[in-house]
Amino acid sequence: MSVMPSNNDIILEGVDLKKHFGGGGIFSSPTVVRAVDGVSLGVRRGETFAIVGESGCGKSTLGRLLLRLIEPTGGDVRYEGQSILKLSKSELRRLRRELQIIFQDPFASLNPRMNVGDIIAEPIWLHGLASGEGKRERVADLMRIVGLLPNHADRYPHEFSGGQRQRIGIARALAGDPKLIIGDEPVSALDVSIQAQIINLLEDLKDRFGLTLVIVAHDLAVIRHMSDRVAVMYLGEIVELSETDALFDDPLHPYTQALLAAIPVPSPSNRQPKALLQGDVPSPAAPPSGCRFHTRCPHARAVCKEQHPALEQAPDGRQVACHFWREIQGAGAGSISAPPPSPALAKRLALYRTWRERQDKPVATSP
Amino acid sequence: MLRYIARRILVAIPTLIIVSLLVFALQKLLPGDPVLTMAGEERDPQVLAYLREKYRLDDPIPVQYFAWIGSALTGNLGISLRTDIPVMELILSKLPVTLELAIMAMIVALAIGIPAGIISAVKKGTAVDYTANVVALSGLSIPNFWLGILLIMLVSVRWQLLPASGYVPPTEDLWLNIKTMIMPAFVLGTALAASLMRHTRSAMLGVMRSDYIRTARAKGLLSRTVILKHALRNALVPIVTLSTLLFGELLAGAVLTEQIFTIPGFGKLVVDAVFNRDYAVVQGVVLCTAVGFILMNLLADILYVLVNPRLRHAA
Amino acid sequence: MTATAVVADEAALPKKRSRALTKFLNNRSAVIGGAIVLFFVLAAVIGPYLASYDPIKPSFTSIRKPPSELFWFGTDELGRDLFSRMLWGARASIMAGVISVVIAIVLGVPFGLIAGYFGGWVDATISRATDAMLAIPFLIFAIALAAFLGPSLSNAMIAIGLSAMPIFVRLTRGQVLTVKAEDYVEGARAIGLPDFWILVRYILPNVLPPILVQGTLTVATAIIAEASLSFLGLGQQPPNPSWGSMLNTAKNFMEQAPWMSIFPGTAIFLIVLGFNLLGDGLRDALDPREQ
Amino acid sequence: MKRLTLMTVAAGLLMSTAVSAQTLRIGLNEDPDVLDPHRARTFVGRIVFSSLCNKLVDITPELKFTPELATEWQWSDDGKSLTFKLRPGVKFHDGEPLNAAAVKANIDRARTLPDSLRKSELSSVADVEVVDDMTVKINLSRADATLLSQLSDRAGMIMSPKALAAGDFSQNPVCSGPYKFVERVQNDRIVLEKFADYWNAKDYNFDRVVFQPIPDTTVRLANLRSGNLDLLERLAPSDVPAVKADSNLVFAPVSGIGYQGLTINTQNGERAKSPLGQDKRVRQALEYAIDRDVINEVVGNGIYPPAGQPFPEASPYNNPKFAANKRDVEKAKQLLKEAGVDKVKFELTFGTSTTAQQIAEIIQAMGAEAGFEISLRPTEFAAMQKEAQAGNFDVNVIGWSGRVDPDGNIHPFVTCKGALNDGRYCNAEVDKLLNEARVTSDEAKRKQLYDQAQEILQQDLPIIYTYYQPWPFVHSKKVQGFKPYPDGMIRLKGVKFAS
Amino acid sequence: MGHEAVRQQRMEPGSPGTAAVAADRPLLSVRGLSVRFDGAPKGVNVVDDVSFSVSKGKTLCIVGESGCGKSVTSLALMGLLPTPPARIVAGSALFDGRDLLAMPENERADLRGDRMAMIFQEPMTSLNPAFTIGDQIAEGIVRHRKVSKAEAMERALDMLRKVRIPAPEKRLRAYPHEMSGGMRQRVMIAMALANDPQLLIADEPTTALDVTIQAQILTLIRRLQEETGTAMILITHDLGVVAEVADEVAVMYAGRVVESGPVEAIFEDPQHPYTIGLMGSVPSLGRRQGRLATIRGTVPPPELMPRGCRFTPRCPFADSRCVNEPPPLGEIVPGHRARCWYAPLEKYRGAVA
Repeated sequence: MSVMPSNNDIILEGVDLKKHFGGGGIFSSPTVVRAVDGVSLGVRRGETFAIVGESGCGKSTLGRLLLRLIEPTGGDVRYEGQSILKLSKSELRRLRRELQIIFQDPFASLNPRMNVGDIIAEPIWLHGLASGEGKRERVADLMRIVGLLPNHADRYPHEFSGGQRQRIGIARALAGDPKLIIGDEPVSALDVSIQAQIINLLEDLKDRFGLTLVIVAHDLAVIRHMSDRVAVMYLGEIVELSETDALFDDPLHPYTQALLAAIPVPSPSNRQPKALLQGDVPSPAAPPSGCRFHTRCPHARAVCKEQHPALEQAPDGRQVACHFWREIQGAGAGSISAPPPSPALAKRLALYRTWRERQDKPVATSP
Repeated sequence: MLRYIARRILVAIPTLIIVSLLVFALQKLLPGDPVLTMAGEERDPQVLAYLREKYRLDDPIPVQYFAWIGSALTGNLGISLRTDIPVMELILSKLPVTLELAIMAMIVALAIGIPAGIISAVKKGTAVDYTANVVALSGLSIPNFWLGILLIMLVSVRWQLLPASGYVPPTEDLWLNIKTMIMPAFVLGTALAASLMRHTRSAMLGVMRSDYIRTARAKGLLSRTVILKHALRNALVPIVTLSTLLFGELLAGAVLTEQIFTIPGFGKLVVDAVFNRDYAVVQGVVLCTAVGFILMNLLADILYVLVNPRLRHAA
Repeated sequence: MTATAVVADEAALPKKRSRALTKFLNNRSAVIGGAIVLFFVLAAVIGPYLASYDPIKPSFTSIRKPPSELFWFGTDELGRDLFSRMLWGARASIMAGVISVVIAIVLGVPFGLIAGYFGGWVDATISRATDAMLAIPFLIFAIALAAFLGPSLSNAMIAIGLSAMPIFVRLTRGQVLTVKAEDYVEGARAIGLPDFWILVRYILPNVLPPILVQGTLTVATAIIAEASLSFLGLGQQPPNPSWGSMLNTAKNFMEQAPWMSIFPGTAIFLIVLGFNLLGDGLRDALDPREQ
Repeated sequence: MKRLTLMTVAAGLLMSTAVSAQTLRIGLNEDPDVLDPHRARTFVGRIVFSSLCNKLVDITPELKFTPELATEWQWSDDGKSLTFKLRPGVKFHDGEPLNAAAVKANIDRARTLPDSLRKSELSSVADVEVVDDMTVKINLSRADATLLSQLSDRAGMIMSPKALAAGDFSQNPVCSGPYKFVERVQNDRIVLEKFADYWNAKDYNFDRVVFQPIPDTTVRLANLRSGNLDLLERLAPSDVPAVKADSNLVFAPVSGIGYQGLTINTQNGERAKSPLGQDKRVRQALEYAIDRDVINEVVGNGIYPPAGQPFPEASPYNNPKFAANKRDVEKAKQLLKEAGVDKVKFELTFGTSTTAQQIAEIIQAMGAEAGFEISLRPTEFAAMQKEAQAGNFDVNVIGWSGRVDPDGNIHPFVTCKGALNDGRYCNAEVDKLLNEARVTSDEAKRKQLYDQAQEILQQDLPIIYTYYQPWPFVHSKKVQGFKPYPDGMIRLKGVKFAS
Repeated sequence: MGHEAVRQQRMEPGSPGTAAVAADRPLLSVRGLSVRFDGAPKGVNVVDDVSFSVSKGKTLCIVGESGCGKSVTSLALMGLLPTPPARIVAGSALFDGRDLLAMPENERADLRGDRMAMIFQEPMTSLNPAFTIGDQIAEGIVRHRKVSKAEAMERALDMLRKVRIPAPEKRLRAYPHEMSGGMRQRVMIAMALANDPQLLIADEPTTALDVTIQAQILTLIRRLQEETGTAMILITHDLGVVAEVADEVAVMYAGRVVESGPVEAIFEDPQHPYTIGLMGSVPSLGRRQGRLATIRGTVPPPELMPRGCRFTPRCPFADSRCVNEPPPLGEIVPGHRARCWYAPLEKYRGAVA
């Protein structure tokens, strides 16, 4: 993990962002889906910021709003203190160089009709960073950096495996020397073994190029592993925003607590009874009144049905949107105890790591 | 649902306006002078001048257009320049004929296309599949007019089984009516059967791959049940929609078929009118066909929603 | 950026043959269809050099002779060798089919791209106009256009092409809507690529396969349409042969000289069948749903 | 509309009860136009009128005039008035009696109705006088030898004045012919039924006559052979051998009074400024290049007799001297050489029919041997007419259905202001001769005038005649007593089914 | 919020699970199953010599990454593999004493949905959108039981109650699209259990679901299994799920079982390098402990599949023997097997480190 950002140097900021789909005129669907509904957050320079939530909570939409890949219904996005919503076409193009995105599905996110070299070269060409031999060099560099063989540049995406494709996507995102990369579920479509490779790669790249990462994901283990701060979303709203360790050790919001409780623990000897969240996520087209979580919340009271809780500051700089977070805190539910690996497993893992490093060495020294 | 229909109808309005412009432009595109064709062999100049005046052919084109569309909106499509019969009356008397032809052709097409499509999808990659494909494609590949004349030669002249052409209204003699319509319906239907067969096949193949078919098989259902209940029911959704669209195509395809079998329907009316420069009829008929086509589209959209439980509520 | 690898993950990567090609070659009907089309295209290209008779010069001493060693396919109503006319006619018919489809694609695809990509009022305008054109029966549209342009093969091609255009506008638009939603298009926008570039490099190549499939199928329709226009006197012009016009003449002699219609009729049937099989095969080969 | 539906239903009921009644089904080449003799223009329309509407006079197969509604007629000495005695006891289909007033009303209508197509035919008529109830006198502004023949056709058809007053005559025509109108379904059929009060009802044997337009000749013949039709007009010449060989069919052709030919653009606009348009020797060369016998044999199967002049062989005005030339390629080449050209290019425009196309292809091939480079341009009829008028053609293949009076076959085509003179050929001498022939009633004197005119035209060749238009009828064997007329009409008098 | 216990199966000390399993006759016993796809390179089976067994009331988890053959195996057992292109080339599967693979198709169809049932990964697409929930459940009952449609509907309603679907009477008449993914998966479970099957195969039943719903479904499955004593094969890639529900585990890699044994043994004493790598790849839920251990590269494509151990190209411990000689599935301790020449690793590879 990178150096913890010790400052409040905000690189990217969303201010009361809203995105509503549908409900336009007579020609479109009558129902309005409030995918993102009044979200404010600030990403600090150099940190890894995670946005987490279940499907339909609006986390991907939020990610796209932050890049202005879709136009918000309301609110503002500021990059380096400047609103990006008023940028001209050419200014926006410059911005695109600095803010990049990695997509979830490595099979869908690469143009199947372009070869890998062209895919990676495109941002270089677009932003006039290099041309001719220089461009080829740069593409080869990028490919090496993400762990691909430069002589595969003339291959097409379908010839690569999922993990390799995700590397291609990363190389392309890096090609314009970005400052910030948003990863929209960057590893969730990958197999566990590949997922680990990509996580490691992203972390290495972040350190090496001083990137800021915004990770949109639903896998809490991945988030805990990678991120510095986490925003938990439920039905288009942030319900809790906190430093990662604090959040996992002591979740404040009942939804965060339930989320953590539901994660299966990879340790058969620690099977425990679970506090299960009941029911389904309500439709974002018809969100519940008051606190949107009240329909599933074990602590809900009458007021939750009527009053919408604001995101308020908890003492240690955390934010939580719950009327009763103080009472619920430490109510027993929530924090997960991950048991340490068994001695046998720890021993073998250590052995594995050692051999694994030896395995990589000859390659790492090659140009 | 009502809202959905209203929306679809609203969308159809600009289409209709463009259609009316196109229809009007089409007739202006046609070379030749309608008055000359009307004035007969002798072409008396006095008569020519009178007719030009009478049918406002010397007015500026926008004036002609608005005059035409204005009266069309009141249901008056003018009178046939050739026979004096009001176009509306012609259309109303020809429409049932073409509709009958189209419906019978549709029955032929469905009767051939859907079973063939199912069989070939189920037996994908086998000789049965290829045979069904080739047979269905044959219908598409044989020019209509050739097949028509071939049938007349064989069935009517050689074997004297069916009347060669013409039309008898069902009110007059139902059996004879059916006899006269069998061949044209067959000719028209086979061309469509191919389309239907291929779409059925592809819809079935798509559906057969879906997870719920696997679920059905996992329940131990017999393959007959799986195919005819689970797969066909879902494959029918696109097929039903397609059928309504094909129905529009049928109306258009009737042009040649009616020409061959001398069936006094829409198609024959319009082709004769084109060649006789009977503008009022061309405009009226094409406009009606277009309206029919748009209505079919509308129907297709609505049916699609109706047969699809997923959309029934959403719309 | 320096050239040291942070992570190594090189993997041997077998060069894969294009999946589409493999699937195409494994598809029996596609191969048969392709072979038929190839055969006729060859006949059209080299056939005229093989023709032993002048295809347009009448011979009043050999009117409507049945097939024989001298005239393999017999002669027509003006004593012309049908085999020679068939070979020459292949050119006209195949050209009529292919060129009119090319016209339809060249005109239709850009409109579809624009409508699908930009949406809004541009889309509404193009879509409504397309609906309107589709609402007018294909043949009537073609007849009016062909009559306006004057009867000739090239005008028939233009008329057929224009009449078939809306199909491609609609198809392209639909495909664009699908492709536009793909991540890689969003990715392209995320890089800041201009719209035109995205349309040409991202959307177009990915919407093309179904268009090509529809194209081969429409070639078949266009060949029939040319025959139908010939039937109405608006296609290939005498004395030059096309299968459609030959068939049209032959229908007057179905009894006296059946061979006059059998050969062009069969040829049309076969090539249309060929194009249809080819199109189906391509569809299967290019369809991502097919395993 | 409602009325039509009701009628259809009623007719349907009638028809189903009258299956056993004798119905004659006639296949027509196209759908007739307006069923109003004054406004009608098509040839097939005239066929229908032959059974529906009686005329003042009729013609015999030999093209002589014969009484119909008028029992006798008398020219005044100065040739400026014509008096008809009407047949007594004639009734219109609506029961109204035929009288002089009705005749006057009809002729006046034909002359004054704005869209009457008969105006030019009756241009010489000054007024119509009712002499007594059964006598009518037509006064002319000038002598007119063609008038009687005009009155033997649509201009002489007498409609019920009451029906005319009703206003929708074309949809409900009421005349005094042997058959009265029942219904019409456009593009499908026109149904007539026997008029019981017809003055000569006994000679008409069918209860019903149904005219069915079937444009495709193959299909039309197929219908006859399969028994759906009893009689058809205009058999495709290619089917002649098959029909002759069919023992169930009777081939009944007749050489018509019309012709087919090539109109050459001599003075109509820019396109006339070509060797072909400007030099008569080139036109003569073209004429020599054409072998009419080949056209007759190859296309016509022997029913396209070669034509060299506008008057059919049966006509008293036909002059054997102007018979068609035999083909002579050498002479054609010689003529071209004299004209100082060796390759003549032109475009041949023709209607989109198989026959016209075959002829055009033959002419193209034959012309090529003499040095003509002919390109072919099939044009749909409606477009061809307009182009022809506008002078946008080199050579047109044209046909003329023919008129009983010789004037109708020549005057409109070659006089300077002739309505059908598409090539704008203009020769004062020809105009003078033909105008004079119009007013000359003496046959010998008239023939002389036509011969003189032909003498010039044979040299100038604004029109190259190719063949006489035959009227090839075919009927089933059970039809008896059918007699084809050179005017191509179907007269049902005495026609019946074999018992 | 209800507190439901995921069953805690603790092995009695001294009696490893295998011993217990060996005591009963297993309900299903698969031996040497090999499946081949038409067109694959010679000798490369998509499922190769796979053996395992499962007993009444027990849960076997087959774990592995995509393409390891776990789904093909389950489909082969259900008789749902499309042939062509897939062909079973070897092996037997004794189900209650009879070999499934040797049975005629109509008998297998009789078993399917009756004595053995299956749940699939995608609840969104696994239900037929055209029929109501009730229809779809009742249909399977009518197929295998001599009952009327009404009785079957009654049973369907019971099943909906059993899987704890709220307002079951209403849901009976609902269409699948009217329900959420979690509800649909409950319907799938109701459908599968409607005829009281002896064996339930669940192919990634919770992968497509959100984590809170996943927990609900897993709990439900376990509870129903306890009630009915059904044997279950659960196919998953999620080690967390395995740890929570499995009795026995089979780890598959590239078509072969590389390690099998009781769940504790697999998690606490993994033997095969692949299993170890896999565990090292999963981020811990506890405080961060440095970089993840990774398995390098990817599964080789069939044409590059090594002759010997299929994990060779990615294995840090591999040598030339591994490339050429396929290792057997050797028993390390009773009931715990690993397909590796060098297991236990510290014995053969510990020194080098």
